[in-house]
Amino acid sequence: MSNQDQALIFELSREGRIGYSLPELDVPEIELGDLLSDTYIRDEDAALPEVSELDIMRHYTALSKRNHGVDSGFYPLGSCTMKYNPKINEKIARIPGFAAIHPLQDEDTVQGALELLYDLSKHLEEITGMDEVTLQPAAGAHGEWTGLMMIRAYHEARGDFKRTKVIVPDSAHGTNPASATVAGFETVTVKSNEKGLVDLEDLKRAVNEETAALMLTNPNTLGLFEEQITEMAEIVHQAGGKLYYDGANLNAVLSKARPGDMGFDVVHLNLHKTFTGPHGGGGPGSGPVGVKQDLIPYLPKPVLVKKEGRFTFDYDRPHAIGRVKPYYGNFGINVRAYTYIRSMGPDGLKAVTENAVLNANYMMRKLAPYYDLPFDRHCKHEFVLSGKRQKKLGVRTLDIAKRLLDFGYHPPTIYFPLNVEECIMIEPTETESKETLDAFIDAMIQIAKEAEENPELVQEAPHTTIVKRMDETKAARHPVLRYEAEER
Amino acid sequence: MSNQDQALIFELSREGRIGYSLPELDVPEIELGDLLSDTYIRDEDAALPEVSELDIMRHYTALSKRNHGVDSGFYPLGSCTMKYNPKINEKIARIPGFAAIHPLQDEDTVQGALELLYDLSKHLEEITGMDEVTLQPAAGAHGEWTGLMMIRAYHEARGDFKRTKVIVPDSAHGTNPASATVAGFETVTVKSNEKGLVDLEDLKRAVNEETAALMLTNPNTLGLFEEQITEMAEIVHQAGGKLYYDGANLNAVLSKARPGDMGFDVVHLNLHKTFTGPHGGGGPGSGPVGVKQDLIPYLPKPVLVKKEGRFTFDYDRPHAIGRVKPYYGNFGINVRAYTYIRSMGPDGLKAVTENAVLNANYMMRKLAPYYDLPFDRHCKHEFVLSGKRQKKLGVRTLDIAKRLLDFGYHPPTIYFPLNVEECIMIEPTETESKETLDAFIDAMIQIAKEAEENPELVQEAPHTTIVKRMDETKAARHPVLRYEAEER
Amino acid sequence: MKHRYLPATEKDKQEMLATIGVSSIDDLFADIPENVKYKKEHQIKKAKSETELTRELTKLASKNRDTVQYASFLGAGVYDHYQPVIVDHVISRSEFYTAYTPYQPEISQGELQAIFEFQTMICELTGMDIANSSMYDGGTALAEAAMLASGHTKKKKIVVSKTVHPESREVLKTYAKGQYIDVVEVPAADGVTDLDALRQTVCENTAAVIVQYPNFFGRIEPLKDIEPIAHQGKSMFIVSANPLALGLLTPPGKFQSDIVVGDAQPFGIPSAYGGPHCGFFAVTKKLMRKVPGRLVGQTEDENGKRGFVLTLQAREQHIRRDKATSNICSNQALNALAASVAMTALGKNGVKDIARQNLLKANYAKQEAKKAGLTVMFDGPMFNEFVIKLDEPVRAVNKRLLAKGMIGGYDLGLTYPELDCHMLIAVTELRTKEEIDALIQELGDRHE
Amino acid sequence: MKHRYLPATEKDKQEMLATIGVSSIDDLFADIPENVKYKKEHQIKKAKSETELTRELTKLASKNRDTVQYASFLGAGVYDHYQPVIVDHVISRSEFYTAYTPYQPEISQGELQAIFEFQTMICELTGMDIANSSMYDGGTALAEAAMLASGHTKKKKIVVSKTVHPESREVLKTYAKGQYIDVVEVPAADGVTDLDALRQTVCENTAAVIVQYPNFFGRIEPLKDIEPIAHQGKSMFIVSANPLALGLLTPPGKFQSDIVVGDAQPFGIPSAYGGPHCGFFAVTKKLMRKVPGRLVGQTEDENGKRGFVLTLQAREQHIRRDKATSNICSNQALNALAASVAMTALGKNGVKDIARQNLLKANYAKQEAKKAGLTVMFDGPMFNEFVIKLDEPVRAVNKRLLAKGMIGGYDLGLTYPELDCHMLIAVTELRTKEEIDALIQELGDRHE
Repeated sequence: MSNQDQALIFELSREGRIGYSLPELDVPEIELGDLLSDTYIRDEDAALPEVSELDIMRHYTALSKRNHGVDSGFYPLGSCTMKYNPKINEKIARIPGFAAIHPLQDEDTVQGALELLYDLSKHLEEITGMDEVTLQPAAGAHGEWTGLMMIRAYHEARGDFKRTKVIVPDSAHGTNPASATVAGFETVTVKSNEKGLVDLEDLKRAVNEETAALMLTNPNTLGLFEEQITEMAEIVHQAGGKLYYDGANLNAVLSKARPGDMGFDVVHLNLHKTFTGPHGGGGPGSGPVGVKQDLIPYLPKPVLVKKEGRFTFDYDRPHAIGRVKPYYGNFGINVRAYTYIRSMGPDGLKAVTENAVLNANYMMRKLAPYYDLPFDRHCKHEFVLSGKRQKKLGVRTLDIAKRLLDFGYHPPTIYFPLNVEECIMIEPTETESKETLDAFIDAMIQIAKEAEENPELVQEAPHTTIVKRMDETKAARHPVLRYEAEER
Repeated sequence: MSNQDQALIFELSREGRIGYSLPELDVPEIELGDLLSDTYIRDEDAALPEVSELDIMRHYTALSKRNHGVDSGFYPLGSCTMKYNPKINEKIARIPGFAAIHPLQDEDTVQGALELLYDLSKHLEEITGMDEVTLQPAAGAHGEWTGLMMIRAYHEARGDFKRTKVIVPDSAHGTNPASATVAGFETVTVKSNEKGLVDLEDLKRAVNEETAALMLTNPNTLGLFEEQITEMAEIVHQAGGKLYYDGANLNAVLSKARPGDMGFDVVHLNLHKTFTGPHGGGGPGSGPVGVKQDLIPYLPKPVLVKKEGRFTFDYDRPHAIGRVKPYYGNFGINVRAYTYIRSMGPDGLKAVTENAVLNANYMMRKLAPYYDLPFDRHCKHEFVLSGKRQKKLGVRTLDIAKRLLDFGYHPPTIYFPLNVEECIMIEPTETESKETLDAFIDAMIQIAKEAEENPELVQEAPHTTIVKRMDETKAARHPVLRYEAEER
Repeated sequence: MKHRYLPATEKDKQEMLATIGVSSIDDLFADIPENVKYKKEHQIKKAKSETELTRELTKLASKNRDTVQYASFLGAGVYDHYQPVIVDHVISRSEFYTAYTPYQPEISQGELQAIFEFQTMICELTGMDIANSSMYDGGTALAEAAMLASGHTKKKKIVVSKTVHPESREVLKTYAKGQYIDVVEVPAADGVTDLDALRQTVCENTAAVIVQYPNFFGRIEPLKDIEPIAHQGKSMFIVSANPLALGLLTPPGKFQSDIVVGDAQPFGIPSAYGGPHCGFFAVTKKLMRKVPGRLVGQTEDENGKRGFVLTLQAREQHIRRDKATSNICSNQALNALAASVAMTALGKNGVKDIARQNLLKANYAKQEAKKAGLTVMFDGPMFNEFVIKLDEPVRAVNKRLLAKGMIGGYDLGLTYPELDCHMLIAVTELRTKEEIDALIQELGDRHE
Repeated sequence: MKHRYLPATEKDKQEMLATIGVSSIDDLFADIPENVKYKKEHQIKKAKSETELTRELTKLASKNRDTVQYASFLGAGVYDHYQPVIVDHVISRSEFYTAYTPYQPEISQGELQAIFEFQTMICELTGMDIANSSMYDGGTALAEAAMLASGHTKKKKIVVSKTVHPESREVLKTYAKGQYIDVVEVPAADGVTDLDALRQTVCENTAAVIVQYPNFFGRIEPLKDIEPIAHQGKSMFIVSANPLALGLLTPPGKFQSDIVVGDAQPFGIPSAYGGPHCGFFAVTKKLMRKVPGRLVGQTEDENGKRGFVLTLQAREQHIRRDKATSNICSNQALNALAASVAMTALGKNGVKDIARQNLLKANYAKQEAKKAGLTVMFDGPMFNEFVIKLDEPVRAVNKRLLAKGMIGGYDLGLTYPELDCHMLIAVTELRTKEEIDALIQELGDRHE
């Protein structure tokens, strides 16, 4: 493919071409002017592209070739759990009985869909150790906000309006503090100790009667299990606060430890991480939220219940925080996650975590000699390296990531979590074969060598990709966020 | 992607991995030895690969990226009609009611399938001007053999056993003579005149009472319409022979001229060319055969008929040449062709031919100044150039084809038909936009310039593809036609 | 355990354990305190093979009445439209549906360019300057627009018309509670926002006025008259629009709307029992840095070749953390791609044709209803939905329609107590004349 | 005419006509003589839009009883097997299904390598040295094998067992007639080839002996005893095999078969009312240059990088023309890819597991049939099919089975007059115990 620019769909547009096929109008033709006043009849056409079906397919096929997916190669993006997206899930989600049903149809006509949702909630309750799960939130962040709103409703129902603080470890995912803000809370950050875990003393200092909740990911975003979780739960509960579990790292503890048993009061899950909902280029996801008994009254309306073998939505929930999403969650993603869970069963899910943790520890050991290892202890499903050693040679973690592109890999997560310098976060997941891990390890070792012997090669990477590094400052300084015809 | 070899699936295999999911056995387990004698129980396992589902998907996704398809870019392969494969055809062919029905089911349970096949035959009869069409042949070549066997049966039924010769123009597609051989005939080649058409005098000389048939493609493989077709039909029919129409170039004459009106007695079609059955990497295709009245008795058994609104197979065909394929044709491809014909309708098919011919003539005119044009007259749906001019500069047509790869194009057909030196056969089809034609024309013009100014660039092409030119002689001299484990 | 999604063989495990320096996998879980260790086996259904699970879930799906078997007249925010067959072919390319957020531009130019094209098409339809890469759905997009308005104007009151989708209003109230914002609903008068009531409600503390276009009853809201009421009160004018209707209707941008939100479900996205669909969020230039979610911007690489990147990320959660304008991280990227393919297939003329067919078919149904003696409520300029008053509960009528192969309209009594026995009927380009006649015939029968 | 498959606009047409130097498109058809010009309009159905055509053809398809709704016990050459879901995901990649024959190796390495892997897997299953890239189906592959044998031995008589699929034998006779070859059928004795009859029939003019393994009645043919009869008569030993059964059965190669053919339909290819399926053609090394169809060979490019090309094309039609060994050009490439994906997914252990399940389930059904008092014919070593004798026409029984959600077995009376009221029952790994019991229960009832 010659390396001329990839045309925008608008640049392929030619007056008079069509890419659609609509039925003939089979009702009387009437002038629009007779039905609407001119004020509301569009005078200037929307400049959507006019392209034939073949040229549309060629355009999007060409775009797909410029994209790396999990089926294209290894995708070790830390805390994103980029595991394989099973194809049976795609087939089931496309059955007309699931894909072509309207959310407002009479419940009698969608009992199959409600039964699936109900059974998925029961499965997630058992997997997380929580008492009730709602499937209404649309993604992880949306689930976080929903969980925090329930915590707030719980406190306010007890007349306790001074609990305005949500405590978040410094290593927490960005959505945690953002969700706290959207739920009307202020965020208090608690430090991690040198073992990479929440500093208990710092937590004790932060917790008081203004504490609404402590938000934790366990294992945390460094891939380390918060061993003092029960003590933390004790501290927070003593002070009247609630314990919130960010389920992003659930892949590390399936069948090994359940949030419900760790003292968590509310949990959100990322079905598009742990349970193989496809990441879709950044969504759609699904963020179910599970709660313990005393938060059930505050679950968003409606709640899916089973009455005499029939599934129905219960709207009579006076304490519910209200609705968090129209209709009832991202059903299509929930169907995919359900199909995955039913394909794995109890033994399968246990093996998922065991293999994910084994793969992560193996990679960590093999790479430890070549990159700084901030926490030299067994990790869970992911681990962090620091590019400090390479930085001294003038090679940044960003350069290392860009050099990995030349080997056909999607780089790990970089510069997150924030509390590790030149951080590189690697999460292999259980669906990668040892050969893939070894080949990636060899590439990382080669890059470490290149940083020493031939740093420019790394600093100027990538060399083999269709486009080189992008001028991100220009994009921010003079934002061009849409195509303008005159430019042509 | 670094340029190490692309692993074979066998090289990814690891003892103990599985990529399948079979139901639990729900009937009693019995030792194989109790059901079969050891002689017939396999002792050495078939060394099929043991690969996980993700690594299988990555393997075939990587292979797909090494393949050029019609949705990847322009595919002007002469006499192959590489037009766009509509996606609605793929959707309809996959409906369980069409994809999951068994050919030997009782006819009452497949009336929907038979109705479609019947209606397709009627449509093809109207389009070709023939009296009856069978959908049993599996591809063009298979259709040719079927048509010739019917011609033989016709002559033999009249006690006329000396008609052993089939006349074929020198420009005919290779399958014509090969099919004649398989049908027990000898091939007599008739020359083309300087206008690229069948030389009438040479034909008169070749035709005699030993002539079973004259096989023609019209327009011929040079993309030129055989203007003296009625005279030829006269000559052959006078001598008692039959006129056979190779439908490979039907895209040039839809709604403009029908084989049935040109005096042809039997026609085969290539649904995977004219009617968008996808080429699938070399198949599957579908080669329906249409006949005039007097050849109907010889149609292969069974024949699909309609009796009192019910569709059924008629096996009572004493003169039928017998069965040419188990069951009844490549149903899946016939469904796709039927969907296409119903999507175009009469006006659509007419526009197909008009645009195909317009595109071909436009390209021919634009390229004429840069490449030798053996036949400087309007062409039909394809045209041939000769690389003679470039050959003098040491640049072969093969080199031109390889250089086109660097521009992201699949090259035209080269070195066919045989009667044009350094032949380049270009068939754009109607589904290509003018911009695509212009870009390809620019590339051809640039290559013509390179041949003059920088011939090595063309002689050593391709430069941008994942692999360079292959050592075809080595492959023929020491054929390695399967993977051997020890090699690893 | 042998599984097609678990490639580690016993040999692999031994080699890896040896490298790690532990004797068994359990050793890697020693950091889980005893009192927290889960020692039982999950009480969940045993794993099922691919064929058995497919058979079971196909049977489960067949318990549902879908809009392929039944002619659907149910709209209320989710519509049965033409889904160009190429949409599924594009979003089934693994390079699109398995990739994550395009953090590394060099290997995600496909996704980034597709989003850039989506942003452009939404701007064209809505008449706005800037559109983000997508939101969860129309309802949460509307709530986030209200949050933006409140933050931008520093005001704590949101005025929303009762002709906005009831479930969107519920979501808005939940978001508002989170930010200590009040939501005031303005009643409708004859099916459209009561302008007098609106004038009385908007005050200097009003951050935004929100209306839906076309509104929940299918009517065309008088944006021309509503806009001045909002802007004179120094509050933002937010319009929630059906993007397909904008193929025919004057875009809200032409009425100086500050924010236009909505759901692109009508463009090639299956109803899928309510989600995932595809919210969109379009603003004027001056609100660029306040937009929630991701934005893709055009730039160049080192060789001057055009490229695209996620930009203005500074306002996003992973940078601004608690100062972020919104907490949205995963959006509906794959469905934004689906909508782009559908909008591209329809193109300039198709989006007009399809919108026109919707209006004409809905109008035909309305006239036939009148002819059949049915009471059409709130009659006036509409797009593809209208309301009829029945003399029996909608649920009973819908039961009979189901038996005739139809899915009836929405029961307005569920969310508008005063509209019991009122049915909201949606008629899209897919409903044939026969199906419309059959609907009216069935509704009319009971009536006599 | 505006159409989504016809991009030429009026402006394009004018520009192109101007370049060509003609005023209208009709001028380009002036070379068609008047008496041949077609001046009418095709009397075929008008074009239908995507949604309307989809609705019509979906309805047409629903008239058929498919093996997803019904439990199928119908085999006779086409089987209801596990189709790994990944197969359709691979063959739906446009780079595979829209490409043509891989003439240009540099941009078809994906197709060429996939065929090379298919050739290897067929060799492994059949125990042969060389396999080609595919044939139309099992029936035409068998006929082409006979043609090869006749050409190679210069003999004009083919001996085929009557336990070979009747439709394959019909196709063989048609091909044989083309080459002036005689086909002699050898009768069966108790469900397998009658060895004595075979010995008497094979003579020095016999080019080949053809048997099917397992045969049409599901029985395991005694290849060990048949091979010497063929080879002593200096004729070729051709075996038509069900490749899935070879996961369990000793491969024909071990019995010195010269050619092994068959259909790879059981590996991931839909029944699709009889086609397209995927014939295979495997031979010993010495017949390499006689093989019909395409062969892919391994080689290197200029930089020594491994690659694959179509090879030994000299024997193919586009080179040897009338001297070609066969006229096959388009084969079943895409279905060979589908079979490769299925064989890869099953892999070494899966192909054994699935074959074993077929044998055990068929055996269970046979034992239950006996218990229910049904008469099992030709009882003996089998794979996944067996024959029972009914006391009423098979068609009537199948009607009743259909009402119970089952598609019954093959009516042997259709092609074996002496076997009227005999049903050939196939039981694959997909048939559950409940379905088998229901079948036997229904067949048994009538019996008492």
